[in-house]
Amino acid sequence: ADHELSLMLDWFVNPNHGPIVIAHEKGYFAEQGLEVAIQEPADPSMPPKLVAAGKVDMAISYQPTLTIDVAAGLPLIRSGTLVSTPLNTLIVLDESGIKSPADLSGKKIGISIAGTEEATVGTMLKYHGLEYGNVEMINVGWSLAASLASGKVDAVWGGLRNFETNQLELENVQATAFYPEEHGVPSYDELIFVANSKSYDKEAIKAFNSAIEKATTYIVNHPDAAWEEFVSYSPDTLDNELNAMAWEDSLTRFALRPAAVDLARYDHYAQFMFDHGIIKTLPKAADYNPIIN
Amino acid sequence: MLNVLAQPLSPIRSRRISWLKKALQVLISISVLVVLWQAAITIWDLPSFILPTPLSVFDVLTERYPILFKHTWVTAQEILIGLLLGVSIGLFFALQMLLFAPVRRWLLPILIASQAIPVFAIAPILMLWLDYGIASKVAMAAIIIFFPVTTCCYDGLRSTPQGYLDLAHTLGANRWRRLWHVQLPTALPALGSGLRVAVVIAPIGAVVGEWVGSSAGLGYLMLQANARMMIDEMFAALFILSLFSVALYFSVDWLLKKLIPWHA
Amino acid sequence: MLNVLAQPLSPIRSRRISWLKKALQVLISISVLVVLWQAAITIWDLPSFILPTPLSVFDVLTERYPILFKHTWVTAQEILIGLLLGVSIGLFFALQMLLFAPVRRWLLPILIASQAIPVFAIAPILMLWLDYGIASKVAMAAIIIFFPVTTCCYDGLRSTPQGYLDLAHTLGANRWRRLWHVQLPTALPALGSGLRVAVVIAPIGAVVGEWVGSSAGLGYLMLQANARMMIDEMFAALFILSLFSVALYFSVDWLLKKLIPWHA
Amino acid sequence: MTDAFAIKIQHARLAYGHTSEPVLQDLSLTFRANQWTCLLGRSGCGKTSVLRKLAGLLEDAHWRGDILTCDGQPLAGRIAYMAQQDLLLPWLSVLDNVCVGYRLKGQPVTEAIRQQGLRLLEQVDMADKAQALPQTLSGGMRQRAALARTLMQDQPVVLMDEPFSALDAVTRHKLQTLSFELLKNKTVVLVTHDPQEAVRLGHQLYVFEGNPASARPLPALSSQPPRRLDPDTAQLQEQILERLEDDHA
Amino acid sequence: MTDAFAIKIQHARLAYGHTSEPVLQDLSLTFRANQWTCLLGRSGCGKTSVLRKLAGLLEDAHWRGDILTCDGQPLAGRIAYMAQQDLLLPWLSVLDNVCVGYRLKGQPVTEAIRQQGLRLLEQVDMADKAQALPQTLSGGMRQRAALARTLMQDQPVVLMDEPFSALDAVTRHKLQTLSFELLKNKTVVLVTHDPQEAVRLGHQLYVFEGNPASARPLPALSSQPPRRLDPDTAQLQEQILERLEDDHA
Ligand SMILES: Nc1ncnc2c1ncn2[C@@H]1O[C@H](COP(=O)(O)OP(=O)(O)OP(=O)(O)O)[C@@H](O)[C@H]1O
Ligand SMILES: Nc1ncnc2c1ncn2[C@@H]1O[C@H](COP(=O)(O)OP(=O)(O)OP(=O)(O)O)[C@@H](O)[C@H]1O
Ligand SMILES: Cc1ncc(C[n+]2csc(CCO)c2C)c(N)n1
Ligand SMILES: [Mg+2]
Ligand SMILES: [Mg+2]
Repeated sequence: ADHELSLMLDWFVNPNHGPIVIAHEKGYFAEQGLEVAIQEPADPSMPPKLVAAGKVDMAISYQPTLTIDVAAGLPLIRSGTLVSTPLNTLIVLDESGIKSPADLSGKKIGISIAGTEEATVGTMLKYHGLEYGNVEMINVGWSLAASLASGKVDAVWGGLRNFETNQLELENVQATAFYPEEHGVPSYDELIFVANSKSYDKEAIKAFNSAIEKATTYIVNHPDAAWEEFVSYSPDTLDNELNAMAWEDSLTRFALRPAAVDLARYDHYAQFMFDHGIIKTLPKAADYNPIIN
Repeated sequence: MLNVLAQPLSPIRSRRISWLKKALQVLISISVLVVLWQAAITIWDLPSFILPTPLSVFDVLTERYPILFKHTWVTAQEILIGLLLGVSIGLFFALQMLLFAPVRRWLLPILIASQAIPVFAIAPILMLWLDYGIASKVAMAAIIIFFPVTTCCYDGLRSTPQGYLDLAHTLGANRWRRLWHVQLPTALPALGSGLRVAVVIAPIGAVVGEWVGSSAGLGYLMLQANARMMIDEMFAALFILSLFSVALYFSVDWLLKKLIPWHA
Repeated sequence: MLNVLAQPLSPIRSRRISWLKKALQVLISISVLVVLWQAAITIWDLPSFILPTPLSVFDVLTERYPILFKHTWVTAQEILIGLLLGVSIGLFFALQMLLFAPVRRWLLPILIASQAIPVFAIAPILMLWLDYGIASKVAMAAIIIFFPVTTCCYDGLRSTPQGYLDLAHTLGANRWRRLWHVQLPTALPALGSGLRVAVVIAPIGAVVGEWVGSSAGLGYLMLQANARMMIDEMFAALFILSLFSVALYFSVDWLLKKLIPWHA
Repeated sequence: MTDAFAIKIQHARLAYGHTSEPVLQDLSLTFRANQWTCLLGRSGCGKTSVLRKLAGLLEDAHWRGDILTCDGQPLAGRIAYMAQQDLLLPWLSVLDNVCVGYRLKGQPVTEAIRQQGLRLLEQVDMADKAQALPQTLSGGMRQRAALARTLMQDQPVVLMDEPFSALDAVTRHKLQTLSFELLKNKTVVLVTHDPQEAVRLGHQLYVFEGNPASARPLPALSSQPPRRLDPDTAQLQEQILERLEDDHA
Repeated sequence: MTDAFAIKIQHARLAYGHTSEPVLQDLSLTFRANQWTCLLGRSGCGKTSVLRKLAGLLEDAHWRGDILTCDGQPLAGRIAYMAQQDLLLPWLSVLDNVCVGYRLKGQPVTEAIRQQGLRLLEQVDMADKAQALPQTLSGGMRQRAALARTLMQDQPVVLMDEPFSALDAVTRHKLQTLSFELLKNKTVVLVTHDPQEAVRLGHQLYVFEGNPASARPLPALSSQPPRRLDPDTAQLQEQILERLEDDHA
């Protein structure tokens, strides 16, 4: 291989990582002269930091997180897109009688702190005439689905619409998901690839994006065969009902052009966060979305 | 004049000086730490998102102290109640094991097994049982604390010199009064060890509790700061936590010295 | 015949019986625990993502034992090396503090402060220095372990009866030989307390280390399982961890009894 | 004051450990009511062991043989025992150590009891050390404090193991007199190495002999203790020394 | 064998604590080379304190006054001290306790040393307990083990604090003779409450008197110790008792 690349995921391997796993399994990386080592994080806030510190070459992050990181001065760039729509969603428990975000007044919302809650949830509430102060935000760590299923909170923010919703369904919990982009929050890319702005390797990234694009195309064309190949990556942990359901829901979410970027969308979302005081400086999208092709 | 100066210092005065000396020592050791910290940053060229400079942390401490104080207050309550509970449970188990041989045989393996379960692992489940209020954090702190207290106290209670036990026997003490008047006093130094360990790790319990479920407190603040890449704020919270441990340790140390004057 | 039976048992035979009895006790206390566990599920109608049934955990243990075994092996190594390192560091600090008053004054506050820092906070720093291998996990375990050892051992070393110290003095011992021949033996019981606490929490250290970053081990398995809401698998891992602690505790206990025969 | 009473040990045997040689064999002793019985013997012959047995403290040793009391009741709870070590509790002042028996029995330490304790401390010449901690006392002072604690106990049977061994001759003489006064109506067992002390205080005397040891009584003197030095007592002292010498030979 | 030498204490004063009354005042003592000096006195008068001062163990107390040695060198490292408590280490066998001085000085415990230790244990009649742990010994046995440990040390100055107090008369006599033999060429300071022992062994005798106490020498006898009971020694014993009585009055 011409290049060795280490890639750290945002979470344990799940259908969101379909294109990466397929590119790995079907040898698309190898075709591009890449040898990619896939690592899973234990603490989801670590991957971008490790990239910034030069310990890994690439990581999966989220657009809002990247904006925060860049605003804080971390030497990061977006190198590609994995999922180009929002996935994050506000899930409510049907039995708590919530029909719309407007009913959330006085309720408890479980979050797994990502730093953007005040802007996103606050905007959704405002959209329905409520204030951020009307709800109680509770950090529930990584037990998003469990805290909702056990009724300790009335809603959760931070679960993904293609994953945690299915998890709840499998636990026989009746829940409804409200999508932020339908309630006043600007749209954004949920999952992106990031690299170190000082040391990134243009050629490697180009090759990486090509392999991902080819894998995504294959998945969209042959979802069932792709599923089999996805599962074969680690049958022990991947072959279960939850992943099967999540796979279906992820098919329409993968970015068909991983290298493509809409700078205006990044600037718009950054402005949105700046307006809500989430970031103190306003980075320009062009600065952390270098032209690689 | 010379004569007066040559006189030994009055106890009160020399006590004040020794306090000053202690305070100075703490101050110097903090300074050394700060210098080492800055040195680490300089030598290994650590970026600020991994380890912020002491100065930036100091800035946060001075500028954002109202917020820090609010969260500190929450965590302080959790720590103190957790300590009370954990130490009580620890003492209770130790006494149980001392007094009732069957309890020891059945309880001890369970207690030990329970300790090996990382609180982090059961923390999320604990939250689901106890709600996200103060109770779950207090429980976390108590769980972390009680085992060192139990072990040290039980070991201390077991090691009463035989002569004293004989004395209690011939003086007609029943097991309760023997415990209270003979075994507990001799166990105090060992119990002291347990307490010292307990107070130092109590803050971790509370913070870990906050990490898996909370809406306020230093742990919550740290998560929030971490998510927003305000690492200096996170370290400011860490600094306050450390202060807690140090302060608790020296308070307990001082208290124990008062309580065990017959012991070196 | 009657006569023979009435004779006291030979020491070897009675020892074997006491072993059997111990094993039976452990078995019974496990059974009681399992029954209570199932009862809790039945009574409060707990869903499986809050508390899995003992049976489902048992199923995981029997069905997935190859995987469990693989991860157990990784964690076992980390625990043992971490234990060695942590106990050594703990002893080292305790001796330093005993022998050199200045070290005590400067080091103690730092050690205490270090304990209050949740490992999660320094995890990134450790990862940067030590990489993803076993080193960072061993380091985490050692960090968690050393403090109880230091505290208990130091407290034990401080409490040598004055008479023995006087004896060492008049017999012309220098501080090293006084330490080795007088202070260490008297500190053994307290050191024992520290060790008992240490071995019980060592598995936590290793697991926490794995949470900081790893690709194998029981901690890794637990994180995975937790994130996938496979709580039964998580409990299976927890069960193995608990076994570790119990086994380590009783081994150390047995060893200490051999080493300290003059102590109750 | 409680009634005094007598104790008899008959053909007893004592061994520490299953396999080891017995320490005492065929030991018979009679402790009479209202009398002082003195036990003498070679160092290590088993005197302390006998006292510990009577005090109910010999749990791990192997004892065979009867201990009879005149009223047939067990001894437990009716014994005051002053051990060979002083066993002062380091966290209590001297006065509190003297009164500790009440605390341990769960009785409140009233002002009257404290006064009695103080009086006893005065009598053993330790009034000025009532508030001191035991660690600041000299060896003899510790022994006197332990003596005061024993005298406070007011039990019908009093066992004392070398209670005056660390005292100077004059203090020893004074405290012998004091103890004899205060323990007039008790069954007292005194272990001592001082033939003069034994002869002065003992209604009856036993010397332990042999290995394993057994006890042999000495002929009783016609005079009543406390005795003065006279030809009779001097001769008895000689006799004790002879017996000891014979045993050593 | 190391050279014997003399020590002088001149006009010393000792107080425990700043504010408290002194224990010793205007204390002058002379310890001659190759001789036994016996210290007697009321319990609590400060005898142990003097020995501890000589042994370098009085750190927290307030001592004023000179301690002169004939060669002008400090005493540290040239002293063997047998304390009032036996201080046997509970984790060592009796023999190891006897030889512990070598370990503590960092010298290997060779077979020759062990043999010497065993011989000493035999001489104190403890050969059969060489491998026993101290906890299984009687009070007198512990004292004999501590004596053996002190005799093993072979230092020019030997301080002994009531070394025979827990022994029966015959054993005591034997061990007095033994110690006197073995410590012939040393400067020995013996604290004792037994006037007979003092008269038997002491080249010179001091009685502590008064409060705060000071030491007053007794007239030396013309005979050389170890002495037998004769009219002279009997009279000296009487004199000691008189002095003690005067002090108590
Ligand atoms: N550590 C201490 N702190 C305070 N006072 C002390 C301390 N040690 C001894 N003393 C006091 O000093 C005095 C002399 O004590 P010392 O032990 O020297 O007496 P002694 O002559 O050896 O008596 P004894 O014959 O009873 O052993 C006593 O009054 C005692 O209370
Ligand atoms: N706990 C024990 N374990 C084993 N042997 C013991 C124990 N206690 C005492 N012995 C042995 O029993 C014997 C008698 O001891 P004891 O203390 O009764 O003697 P004693 O007559 O009081 O002697 P002394 O006059 O020296 O105090 C000794 O040989 C001793 O070694
Ligand atoms: C399957 C799956 N579930 C949850 C998360 C966690 N997560 C979802 S959004 C967000 C923060 C950014 O908005 C985080 C941490 C994930 N990555 N993958
Ligand atoms: Mg005895
Ligand atoms: Mg003394």
